[in-house]
Amino acid sequence: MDLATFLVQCLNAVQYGLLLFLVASGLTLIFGIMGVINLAHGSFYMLGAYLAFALSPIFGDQFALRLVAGVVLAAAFGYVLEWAFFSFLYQRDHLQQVLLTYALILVFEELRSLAVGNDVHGVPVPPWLSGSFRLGGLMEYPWYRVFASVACLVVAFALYAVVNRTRLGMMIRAGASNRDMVRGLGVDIRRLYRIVFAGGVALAALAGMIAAPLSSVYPGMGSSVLIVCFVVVVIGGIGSITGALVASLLVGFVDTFGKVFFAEWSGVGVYLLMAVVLVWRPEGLMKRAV
Amino acid sequence: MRPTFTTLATALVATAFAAPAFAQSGPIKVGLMLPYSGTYASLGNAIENGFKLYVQEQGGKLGGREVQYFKVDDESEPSKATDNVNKLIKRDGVDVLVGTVHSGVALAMAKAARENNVLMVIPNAGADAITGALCSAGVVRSSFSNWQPGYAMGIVAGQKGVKRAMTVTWNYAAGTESVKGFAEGLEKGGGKVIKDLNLPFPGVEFQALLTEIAAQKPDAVYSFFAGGGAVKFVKDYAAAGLNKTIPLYGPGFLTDGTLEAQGASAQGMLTTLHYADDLNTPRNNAFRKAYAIAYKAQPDVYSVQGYDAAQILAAGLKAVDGDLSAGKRDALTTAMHKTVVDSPRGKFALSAAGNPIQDMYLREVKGNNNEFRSIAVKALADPARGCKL
Amino acid sequence: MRSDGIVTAPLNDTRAEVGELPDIGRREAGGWAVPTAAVLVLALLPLVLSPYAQDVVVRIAIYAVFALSLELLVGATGLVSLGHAAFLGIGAYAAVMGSGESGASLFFLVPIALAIAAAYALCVGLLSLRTRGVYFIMVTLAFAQMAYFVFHDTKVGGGSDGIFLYVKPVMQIAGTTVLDLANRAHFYYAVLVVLAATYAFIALLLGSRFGHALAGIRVNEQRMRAAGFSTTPYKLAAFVIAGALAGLAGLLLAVKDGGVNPELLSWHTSGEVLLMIILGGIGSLRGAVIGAIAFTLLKEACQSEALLGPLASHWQLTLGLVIIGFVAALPRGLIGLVERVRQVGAPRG
Amino acid sequence: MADASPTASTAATGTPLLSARGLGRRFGGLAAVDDVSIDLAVGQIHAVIGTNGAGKSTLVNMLSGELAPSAGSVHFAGHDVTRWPQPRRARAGLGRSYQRTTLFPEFSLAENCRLAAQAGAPRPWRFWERASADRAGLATALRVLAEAGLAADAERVAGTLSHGGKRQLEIAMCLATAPQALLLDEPLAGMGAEETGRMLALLTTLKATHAILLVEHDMDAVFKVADRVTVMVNGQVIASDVPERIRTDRAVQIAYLGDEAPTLAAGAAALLPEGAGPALGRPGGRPR
Repeated sequence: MDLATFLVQCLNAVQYGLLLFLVASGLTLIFGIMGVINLAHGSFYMLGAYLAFALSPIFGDQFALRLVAGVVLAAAFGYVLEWAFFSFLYQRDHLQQVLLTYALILVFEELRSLAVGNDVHGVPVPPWLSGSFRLGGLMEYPWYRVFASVACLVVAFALYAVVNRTRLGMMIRAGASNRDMVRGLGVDIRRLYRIVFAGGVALAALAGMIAAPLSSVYPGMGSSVLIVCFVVVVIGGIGSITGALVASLLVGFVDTFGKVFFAEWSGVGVYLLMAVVLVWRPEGLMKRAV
Repeated sequence: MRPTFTTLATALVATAFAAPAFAQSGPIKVGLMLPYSGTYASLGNAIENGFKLYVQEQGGKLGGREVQYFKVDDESEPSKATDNVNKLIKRDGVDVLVGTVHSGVALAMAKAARENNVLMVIPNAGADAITGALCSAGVVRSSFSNWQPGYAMGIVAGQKGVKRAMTVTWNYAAGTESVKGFAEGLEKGGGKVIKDLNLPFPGVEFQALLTEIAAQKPDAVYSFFAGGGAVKFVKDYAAAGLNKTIPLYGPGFLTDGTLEAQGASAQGMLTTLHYADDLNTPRNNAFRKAYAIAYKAQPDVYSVQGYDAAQILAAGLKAVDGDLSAGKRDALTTAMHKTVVDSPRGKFALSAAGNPIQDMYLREVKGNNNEFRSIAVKALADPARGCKL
Repeated sequence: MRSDGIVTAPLNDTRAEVGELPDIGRREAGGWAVPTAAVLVLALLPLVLSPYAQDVVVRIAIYAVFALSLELLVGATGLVSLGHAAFLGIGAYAAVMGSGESGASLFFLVPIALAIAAAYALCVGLLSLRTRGVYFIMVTLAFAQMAYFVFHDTKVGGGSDGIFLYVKPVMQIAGTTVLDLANRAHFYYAVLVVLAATYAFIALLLGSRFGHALAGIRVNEQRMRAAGFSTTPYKLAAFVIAGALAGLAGLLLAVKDGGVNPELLSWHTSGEVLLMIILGGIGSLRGAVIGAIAFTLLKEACQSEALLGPLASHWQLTLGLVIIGFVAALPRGLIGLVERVRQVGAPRG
Repeated sequence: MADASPTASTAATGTPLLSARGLGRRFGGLAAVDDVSIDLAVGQIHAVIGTNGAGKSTLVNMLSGELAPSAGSVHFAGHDVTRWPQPRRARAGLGRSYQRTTLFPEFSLAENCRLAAQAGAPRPWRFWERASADRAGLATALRVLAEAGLAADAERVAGTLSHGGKRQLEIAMCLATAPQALLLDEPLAGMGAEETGRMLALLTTLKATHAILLVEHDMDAVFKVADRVTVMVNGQVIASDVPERIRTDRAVQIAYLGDEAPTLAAGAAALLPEGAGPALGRPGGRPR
């Protein structure tokens, strides 16, 4: 392929990678800090998308407001869910966590189908982002995709700042590396967990809301994202935000160019990538040596 | 304690599924194996409604016998298909199978139907093999073969002077079969497919493929997607500005039941299908009226397929006065194959392999409707490759 | 792994004489009596059961083999795998592709299915055992997903529609057919034998030094290393054996369904088999079997309109809630319940 | 001073069985253990004492092979075992017990020991043989249980033992692997007086045939049985000598009590609650 095409493909890879990062970062935090494996995380992505769909008529063109409202709702939902459900999982072993969250997926999917049915729905792009610009001689690139990438980047940096600059972030990092130590520091661990979980849900939901206008909303949109996110977390290293970012981008590139060059085998690419990383660094790319 | 549990459980199984005795008199047992949960649930309901509508029009009787329904949710889950179909065949002892939407499931059903010598009418699943290599006298289809709409669109593209085309679809049978049909039709018109693009099902990350299309600059693109994929692909295609320079063609499923979600990005798209909602024939209008009254909802192509499934079955049963005994079997199946179905989509006959020989319509998206434009191919028959019938 | 605690087997009473020590391998009270009785009952069932009921029994029996193979991994070794369906599917594909258009002998198919499933298990094991806990779960899931895509996307296994098994395998000795799986009775008893053999094999395995080493690793791998066990080879061996047995179950499933489909490898299958063993009760072979029965019946119940009316079409909701309630209330599964009942009934010193 | 002079000990009792040179281990920025050299010889109990976080357990973990040292080397029975993984060292005769009791609670005492003994001759492929038929293993198990004074309880399920009993079983399991050297991490933690007595008696009998490293907080006990004492503070050795001279060593007293110290033994014992474990590198607690 010529250079221009190559560059555009890179752009696509980055854009996909960043979106993945938004979902995976929440997942990796929840893993890293609570040590809970949450299969239902994909459902939060779906929740976000459907929130965007449900809220768009209410807020109309107030896109920013819609996002904020969605994030707040999702965070609240996450906070409650942690209190009502996940807080009982910490003492359980991984096996039971897997089964309980697996059951949660079934429940969420059915609730979704009861609430909004099984049809596909589109979500409008805000007018001020609806245009697109010419990209070389090739094609037009919608402004909204640019926005999506930028938004993801902003969130990524914000997240990075929170984790590395604030007291909460300090506790999070400590929690990710050594849970006992945090307890030692006299931190209210339950509250920390609740906040982190709510944050994780909010992140996934935000990703869903940003993606909704691009992907539209449809049944089962969560679980396809989930497994790729697992791969991202494994590659990046549990609990590491930076790792999640790097891994997401890697996956983005492998997926994008896989589709172009080995159409038939493209589905396998990301998993091969994971295998390679496992051979090379079983703890993931960015796992701190503890 | 434990042994009693084990035996109790097995006993439970035993009693729960003891098969009822087969009956020649009494109602005809129709097994509806359709998706009632998950992504295809709405299709399943449409098909069931269509089927029942026709039976009601016949006074609730087929071949002079009452109809008794048995329902199983096939979950669109091929790996469970054999178990699910056996519930109908072996547990409920149905005389006729009606189903389903998902091709993989339908293939397993057809196999079971053949092995247990049960009649089967397929109201949607388009897998070519069902009326091809795996065809059998007792299995007929009221819908289409994946090949048909693709081929028709290929012909249309050829007429429009398309020389270099590309195809995009998911890595799954329905997609690849549809794409093959298109390529075949296009070559008739002197064009050819320069590249097939595909991605894992049910992935929806299309940007890479769109970029590839933009780079190759074909005269046209043919794509097969359904549900969420269809919506997203059409939107992304338009968002990438490709629809301005490179027309996007596809089978009707690309724009059926998805227009509300696709919105502006689908306007003016051309698709081929064996049905169009606004088909202005007395038969279609009557059907739509009756359906709307019966179910307070607008029918779609799936309701039509369900409706016609009942018609084909009725024709067969009529010929033998509802006598399903082995002796009358041949007469029954022959009648089903010979019947000319007066369908809302227009009259059609069945091929030897049991697939409709039907007109393929060219439709154009206007607003939220697929408007009938012209007949793309008249009385198109599936090649039924590999069928011995 | 945080597998400590869940998998505590019932404490054996100390009636044994010195030298005949309490044997954690034989974790089931009553030893072989109960399984043998169950097998006899199953062997007699065809006399009373309708053909459909027989099929259901066969189906459950095959799932039981599958569940037993996973129990060896999760219950006995403490390795929670969320990708076990891959081996089931690979075994099934191996069987179908091996028998081709004209069918093949079981003498050929069984080894093939076992070997290929084991081979993939070896590869996955080598990689995934470099990780532990949450990682291990995710990695096994991911590799199962990879196998899924290979069969679903590529021409390797007939794509998304899968492949049919045109001729069911037979077993011929000196020209005479001794076993023809196309015959319902033959197949029924073949499956029964496989189930019994698998159960016996795993029970034997757990009673052996190898099994005790696995138990030690499950309870406290650190201590085992300190004692001088190189634990990874043990875990790998368990992983491969479990994979091979799952492959055997896959072969039976392919024969039963007369074909294979990539959905067999989907992660929902992996989830369901995990459900089976925890429903029945982790850390007990019987639990795995009971779990297979219970799960199949539970799903039937959730889907039956007769029981739940309109809710039946939303059976996943019911199933999900039931699972949550169950895991929350009975972490040790039905076996645990049985034990509790027994202990209440006859408290032991 | 900071350099422990091994020659003193080697002179006393033949060549060292286990000798570490310049061991160091850093966690991130912090040096848990820094340039520690230590020797163990048969016939000698070498005690390591020190405040919490002095790096005692980290040291044991490096000697047993659970933790790879960032610097230094470990030699055991004439081999350089620095790169050997723990299981290999264990099979070579380097046994250890854990500060936090790590048994197989659901097994019988005998099975606990038999399993440990099995490591020597695993023969895992013979899956048709019941483990309970492992006569050799059982014999070893019963022998070591007797040595540890648990013979009567061979049938009992480990989980039901008293705390002291569990600590004894720990030692028994160590012995079952037929070790030449024993690394004991606070075997007395949380024991009653009379249990402690029994344990000390056991240790003194064992030392005739084993080289023993004893990490302990109970000063009275240490000074009762140790032939040599090494004192660690902040990951470094500040003194290593025979007990009498350690008692009176200024640096040690300052390290423990600040100035104006009476005699260390009583003071330190009072100051350091029994079973108070070092904060660093909890062995047995597996990272997640």
